[in-house]
Amino acid sequence: MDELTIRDTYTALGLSDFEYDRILELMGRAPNYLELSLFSVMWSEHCGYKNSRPLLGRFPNDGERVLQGPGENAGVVEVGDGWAVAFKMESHNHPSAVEPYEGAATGAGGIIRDILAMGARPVALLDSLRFGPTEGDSPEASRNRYLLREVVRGIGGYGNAVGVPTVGGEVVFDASYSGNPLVNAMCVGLIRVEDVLTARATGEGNLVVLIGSKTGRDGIHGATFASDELSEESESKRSNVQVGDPFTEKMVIECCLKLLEEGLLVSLQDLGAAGITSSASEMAAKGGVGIEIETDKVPLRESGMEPWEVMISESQERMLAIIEPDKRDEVLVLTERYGLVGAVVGRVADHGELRVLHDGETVGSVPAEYLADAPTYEREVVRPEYLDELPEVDLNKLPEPESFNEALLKLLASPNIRSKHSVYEQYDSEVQTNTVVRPGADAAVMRIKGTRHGFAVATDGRGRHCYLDPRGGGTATVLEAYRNLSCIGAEPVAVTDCLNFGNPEKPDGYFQLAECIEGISLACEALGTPVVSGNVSLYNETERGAIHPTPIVGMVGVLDDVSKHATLGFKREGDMVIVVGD
Amino acid sequence: MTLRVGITVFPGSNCDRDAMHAVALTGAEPVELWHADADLKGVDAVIVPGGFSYGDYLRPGAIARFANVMGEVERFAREGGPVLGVCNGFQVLAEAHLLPGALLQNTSLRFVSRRVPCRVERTDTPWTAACEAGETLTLPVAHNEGNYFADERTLARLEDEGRVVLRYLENPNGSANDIAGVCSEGRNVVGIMPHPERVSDPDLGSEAGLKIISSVLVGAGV
Amino acid sequence: MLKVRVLVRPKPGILDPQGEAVKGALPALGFEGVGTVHVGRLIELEVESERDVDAMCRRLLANPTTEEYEWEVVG
Amino acid sequence: MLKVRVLVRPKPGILDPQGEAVKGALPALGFEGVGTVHVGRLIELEVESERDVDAMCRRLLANPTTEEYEWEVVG
Ligand SMILES: Nc1ncnc2c1ncn2[C@@H]1O[C@H](COP(=O)(O)OP(=O)(O)O)[C@@H](O)[C@H]1O
Repeated sequence: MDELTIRDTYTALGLSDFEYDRILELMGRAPNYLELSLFSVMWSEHCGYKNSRPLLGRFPNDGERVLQGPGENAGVVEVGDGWAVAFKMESHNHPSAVEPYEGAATGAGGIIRDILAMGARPVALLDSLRFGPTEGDSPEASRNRYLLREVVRGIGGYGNAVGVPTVGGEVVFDASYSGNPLVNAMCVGLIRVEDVLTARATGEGNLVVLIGSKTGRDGIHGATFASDELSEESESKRSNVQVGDPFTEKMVIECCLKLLEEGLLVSLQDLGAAGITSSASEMAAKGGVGIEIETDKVPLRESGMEPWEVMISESQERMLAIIEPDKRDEVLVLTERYGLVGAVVGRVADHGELRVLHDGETVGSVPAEYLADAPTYEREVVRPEYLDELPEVDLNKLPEPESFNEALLKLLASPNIRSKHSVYEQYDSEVQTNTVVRPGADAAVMRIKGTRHGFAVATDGRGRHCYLDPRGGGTATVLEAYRNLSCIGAEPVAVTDCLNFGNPEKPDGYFQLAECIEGISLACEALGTPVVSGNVSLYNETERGAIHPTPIVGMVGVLDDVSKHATLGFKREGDMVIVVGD
Repeated sequence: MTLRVGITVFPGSNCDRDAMHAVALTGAEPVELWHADADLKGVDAVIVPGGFSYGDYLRPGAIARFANVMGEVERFAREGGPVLGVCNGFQVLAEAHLLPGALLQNTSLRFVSRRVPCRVERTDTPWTAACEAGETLTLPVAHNEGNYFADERTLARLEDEGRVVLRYLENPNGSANDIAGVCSEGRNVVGIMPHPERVSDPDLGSEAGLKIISSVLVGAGV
Repeated sequence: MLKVRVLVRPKPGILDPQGEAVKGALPALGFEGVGTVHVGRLIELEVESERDVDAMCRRLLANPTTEEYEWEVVG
Repeated sequence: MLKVRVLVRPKPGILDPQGEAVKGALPALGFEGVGTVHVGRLIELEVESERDVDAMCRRLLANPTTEEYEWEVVG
């Protein structure tokens, strides 16, 4: 390749000149196309957290109950009686903007697999949603209605079928999300304290087994796509969107839990963005070992796939397991029993590289730690001008409504306040029979069968507040979640978050990100609720500008006696009504 | 003697564990019946639980009815054994022609998950014997295809023969005659859309469904 | 291998809420003058002989209580 | 009125879990030797002219992201 074509190639893959030079320096040679593809997906914002990693270090992560903080597939906190919950939130904003049903469905599927990768049984889903205004006849409103309808159908279509109850969430409408909806899904899983897994490959000679679906050309370069701004052009990248299959996911869950119960796995990792590449390189980097993948051993759905396509395919409903060689037959019998693909596709090696082989020949090899260590960008935090230009509002100068009753009814009917039952009635909130408090309350309450213990969970976000006052809004988001849990009678213990922001390369976006993180951190420190997992979704911008900075907080609380919880609603005539606080 | 209640497990069943939990609460012994095994393990009754067997692909229940275990369930049913289909289980039994009619998509075209008051119309089935005739049970529904359909003649016959076992007081899905559950001619096979196993545990605030799950113990004289 | 196309549709007289929904949605998109609309299923499969196709339709692909079907070899 | 038949099917290469499930079920029914199976949608509608049919397919009847369609006038 001459220099110009090389530049075109890496640019098309989403790598900058600086990043390409860094690759040359690290490798000490020019990478081939496959190797370049590996870098491009692993160094995307989505996988590499290039813009946010330095800022995320600010979050407090430690606490008495924390068994696993950030850095694994999900955070884990202890509940009591030897039980723990694993939880995490993740965004699927871009895929949902383009193909709302499948985007939302695969979002739910992806976060469920993150929880499964910890060894936990997924027991609850929540969905935090943002859309543009849906009222009126404009094409925009009708598009927003379509997005709302299909996203909700997608979450339900996946969650209901896979048998994980959707027990809470939010729906908020604001013009800043028009054309860029937010779809954040959170999953909570239940696990015995001693069974918590890490995604760490160990043991030279151990086998790498792919479990789940066949691999197709789904979402090739999806991770790069997720880190792009939405534009006309992204419409043409539509073939990137994956289709979910909750039926197979259900079998993947049952199969993996059975494999763990039988003690057949060394390690487990889900295949999310960047497919085998990210799972294998992360497992290798964490374990300080190498992994060899034989792409011709990967069962394919489509013929003629190139090794690089196999490596970065984002086909859903797949997990990667590390097993000891003598467990091979037992593992494959079980995958077969659950009707799944089970294929030995590689092995753990001592060379520290992610090495790709095809028909016995090495077609690419990169030290796993390089892939796992994307360059990060720290920028100057500059206070944006818009904050000084915000109009001052004096609440005392607002006119009093003529009729308070009418004003109240109007408020209650407004999209952001009115009941969301039309949404959550499309979700099975009770399957698994652990749901003690269903949607419609401040938080969901779940029991842990066989114990008196339970946990409560809620999600909250305050985009407009964060726009007007990023730090204060970040703090208030945590406080709101904390109040929701307190009201229901739970002791809040830890937080997961999903940071939905605009372009961090623009000063406004970076400032908002940094300040919201500061605000969240201050609140979490004060309340003793560490951040144990999270996800970042940047570049949420359309031609019309950025969304409101919208960090979503998912908070988990514990109840020592789950029967002692409060529910909404006045219970008896004559009871007293008391206001607590300021 | 402990009554043994078999619960079928198809790929995609997702209320199987819930049904087992509820059965255990009645004092009976739950027994897992794996779809691929043509073996009922000598159980005294069978529950075909809810979920999305085979992903509900093609039509809910259409593929599950051909699972190996279903041949045995059909034989057991023909011999008069008590069989209860819940939600997807009802769909499976209808597809297998163990129950008349079919379950079409909800008229709202949406999945519906809510609590619905239902009237127990008949107590002369093994799955309603512990209920009182005419009593109202508030039961959860959670389905996309629960809209009961049968042709006019079949409907008239079901009503005449007292085979509508459970009726919605607030129809959530467009079902003909507000039908929430029916039974076979022999009355031993019952299919219902609501989920009794979800309201069978005092820890979850209601035991309305335990009456249905435990009815089979009454019939067996346990 | 033969390519077979199976069309499955709701029996006449059976409620077809999907068809109704499509019919209801068309005017809003500016498509007027649409009569009845029915939504069914299309199944395309490769078989070695056409011998079994009718039995597959009767037993699996269509529900005789609510649906009717037709099939043809298309390639 | 013209009768139009629209066939909508998953795009080649797109995961078709329904087709896979049906394919997997057929041997258990004693039908061996079945190749690929794909499940899609059949839409039959009456229109005044064929002018708008293609636009209807693109905008409502098929999802261009995941599906392809064809249509013909059948009566
Ligand atoms: N997208 C959703 N999915 C599931 N439940 C939801 C969703 N949106 C709202 N809910 C539920 O509706 C109830 C009210 O939500 P919300 O109005 O956001 O509550 P609050 O303002 O009290 O925090 C909560 O129980 C919440 O979990």
